[in-house]
Formats: sequence, structure tokens, C-alpha cells
Amino acid sequence: MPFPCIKIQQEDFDLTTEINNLRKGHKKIGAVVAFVGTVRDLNEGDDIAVLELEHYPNMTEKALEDIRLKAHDRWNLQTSLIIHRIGKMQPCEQIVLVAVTSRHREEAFHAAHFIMDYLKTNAPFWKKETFANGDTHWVDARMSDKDAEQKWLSR
Amino acid sequence: MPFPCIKIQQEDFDLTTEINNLRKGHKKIGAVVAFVGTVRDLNEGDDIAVLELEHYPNMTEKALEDIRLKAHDRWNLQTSLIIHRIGKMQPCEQIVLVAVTSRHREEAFHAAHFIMDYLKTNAPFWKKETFANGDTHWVDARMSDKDAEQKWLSR
Amino acid sequence: MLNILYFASLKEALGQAEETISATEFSTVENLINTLSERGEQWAGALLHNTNLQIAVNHDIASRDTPLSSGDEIAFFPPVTGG
Amino acid sequence: MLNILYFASLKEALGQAEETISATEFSTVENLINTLSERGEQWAGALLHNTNLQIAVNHDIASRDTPLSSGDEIAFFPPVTGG
Repeated sequence: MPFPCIKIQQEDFDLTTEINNLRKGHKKIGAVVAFVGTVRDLNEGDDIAVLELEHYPNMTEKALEDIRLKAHDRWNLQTSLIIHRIGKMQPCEQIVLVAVTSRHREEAFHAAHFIMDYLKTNAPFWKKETFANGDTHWVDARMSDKDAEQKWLSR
Repeated sequence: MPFPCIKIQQEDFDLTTEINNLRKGHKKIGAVVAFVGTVRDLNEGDDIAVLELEHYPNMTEKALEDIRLKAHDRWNLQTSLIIHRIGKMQPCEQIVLVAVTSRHREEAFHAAHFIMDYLKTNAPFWKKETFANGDTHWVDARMSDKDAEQKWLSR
Repeated sequence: MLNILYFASLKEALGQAEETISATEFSTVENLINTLSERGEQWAGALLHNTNLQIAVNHDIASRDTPLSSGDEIAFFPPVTGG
Repeated sequence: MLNILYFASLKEALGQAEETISATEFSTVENLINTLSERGEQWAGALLHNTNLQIAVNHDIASRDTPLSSGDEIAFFPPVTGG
């Protein structure tokens, strides 16, 4: 593929542009599934002012590429793309994009879901919230994310 | 919701614009799943020159709204949108958009998949292909689409 | 009075998109199909003997035993292929 | 020589993002954790007694019994929360 399939960046992304690039030149694509994760402005009832994303440079790219290739091994896909933002973000901003293309919809739905579930538990990103009153705290990992990953093992 | 959740239209749609509208004013959204169906240029090995979408006006809107509400009954969603184009389209053009927002990703993935599976078997649209040599034929329904719908009954 | 619509390959096979039938003696869709199918082989093949026939009455998916009333809109069409 | 990285809450708790250890007597991650944890309670709590501790060796997820060689990059961090 002539464009990077993994992007770690501070700047926001444009959905139409990214999906058009992902589809370009691939005439067998019939289905595109895109997941966008956004910053909720409420977590456990407190107003979030800023969300900061820390990551582990170099390992992040490797972990995401491993997940992406696992998805391509498991399903018959055309192309795929993972964009994850780092740094500071405001409520309602886009954090992550996972986009997958395939001939038929079943594969793209499963693969995009799979990539997100594995990203959540295997890619070295950490979220830190700053509340309106200035307090900060590191977001706790959710047990349900580990469960979501485990489910793919028995499918 | 202040914008129509079902759109039947000849003109193409812009993904970024539609998703931004769908998210606007909903601060609890953490997940967006968008499915885009596109015109493959090959079907059963023949080059497709034009795809024409016929539909049943009035019933189409009702059928799609029924499916959309079924998804909202079944999962805890924030907002959802179905756009389906009608008329003539070229290979690689976008045909359909199903977009769903929710707090967490699980619901949005399932609901978008569910809506597409039901749309495929319950919304009155018919595809007619015209090949490069001028031959036309009505696309056959796929048995796998009926199977995909049935799977939701036992989940 | 019944309003009848035909779509896609069915419309082409029957050479007709829409018609109004003034008679009101049709108690069910089955009944209407039987009468329409008397018009000839083309009609019987498209309706009576068509195991893939899809039916809607007043914009809701219906079946052969759905009851009909005057003013109803009945649509006949092949399996849908949108999306 | 080993290069050691700390991330997120662990980095804050230990007041350190990165360090290089010149000794080479560490046969496994477990071994390294034991030595670092001798620095005090803060370290023992963050590493030795931390049941949620995540470990990577040379950018791959590792465990306490992963063997170490000179030149390795070892990272310690809490469970990930991206996406």
C-alpha cells in the first residue's frame, strides 16, 4: 500500500480524506467500516477539561502493526488503517480511527471490531484526565476491555 | 434529533459532514461506527459500467426507520443515521451509509452491523447492473444475507 | 378499490408499474394473486408460482394470507438487494 | 547495559522516565525488578508488589521470567488505556 497504514499523530484527522485514501485504487472494495473513538466530556460524573494521551514511541507502531496484520490473517480484507492521536485533546475531539475495507461487510465489521478490542488492551497508550477544577488522574483500565479481547480467542 | 435520521437521495454524501452532524450536541458519545457500502466494479467476473438503484418510495423510509428503531430498542445508543442513494451510480461510488454513535464501542459495532443486515433483507431497494457490453441484469439476492439477518434472532 | 404496484424485475416482466383494481371482492392477498394470475402464463409465473415473491400491504411486509380492504396499497416485488 | 523506561502513572510515582543500568548481572526481568525494588517502598510498590505491572522487552510484551541481555530496552507501565 502506498500510504502508511499506521499513523501516530498530534493533529486531528479528516474522515472523508482518510477513507478516500484507503479506498483509492482498490476496485474490489464493497464495504468500508470505520470506527472513531471520541473524548466523552463526562467520566464517572466529573467534567473533563482536557484529555492527554501518552504513548511509548516505537513500541506503539509495532503493536498496532501487529494487530493490523493479525486482522488481515484472520479475515479476507482489502486495506486497513489505524490512526491514533497523542498529546492534549478537548472533549468531543476525535482520538482514534480504525478503518477496514473488504469485498463484503461481514469481514470489515469483524476486523474493525477486532482491531479496536486488541488496540484497547495491547497498544501502549495511557489517558490522563484533567477536570474542570484542575484535578488530574490517570484513567483506569476497564475489565470489560480485557473480556472483549478474550472473546475473540473462542470465536 | 434535529436532523433527519433517514435520507433517500440521488446525490452522494460526505462522510465527515454526516458524522459531524450525527455527533453534534451529544457529549456522551465515545464511539462512532460508520459503514459505507460502495459499488464494486466486478460482479461475478463481469465489468460493471453502471449500477442503478430502484426503490419503493414511502415504504423505503418506513422500513429503514423501523430497522433503526429496532436497533435503538436493542442497544443503548446515542444517535443513528441511514443514508441510501437511488438512481444511477458508477463503480467505486458510495451507495449507503449506516452510522451509529454510543458511549462505548460494543453497542455501536453491533447496532451498525444489525442495521446493515436488516437493511439488506428488509428495505425495498433493487440493484440493476449494466455491463460494459450494454447487457443489463437484476442483481440476485444472496442467501448469505438472509443467514446474516437470522443470526441476530438467536443472539 | 385496490392500488397495486410492481417493482424491479417483476415490473419489467409484467410490463406494468402500477394499476388500480376497482373490484372489492378480494378478501386476502392470495385471492388477489389468483385473480391476477388468470391473465396468462406470464402473470401466473410472476405471482402464483413465484416462490420468491415478496408482498407488502400498505408499506408493511405481508404474506399471501394477509387480509385486504378497499383502499389498500399492495406491492409485489422480488427479494430486495439494496445496501 | 540495560535501558529502562517508565510510563504514565508509574513514571509519576517513581519520578523517572528513563535510566540506564550498566550492570549486566540481570538474567531475567524478575531479577531486575528485585534489584530495583531494593531502592525503597515506592519502588517495591510500583514494581515488585504491583500485580497490574505491564512489561515490555524490546517493544514486545514480556513477563517476569523473560530473559534479559545486554543492550535490551525494558519498559514498565500500567495497563494500557488508549483508543
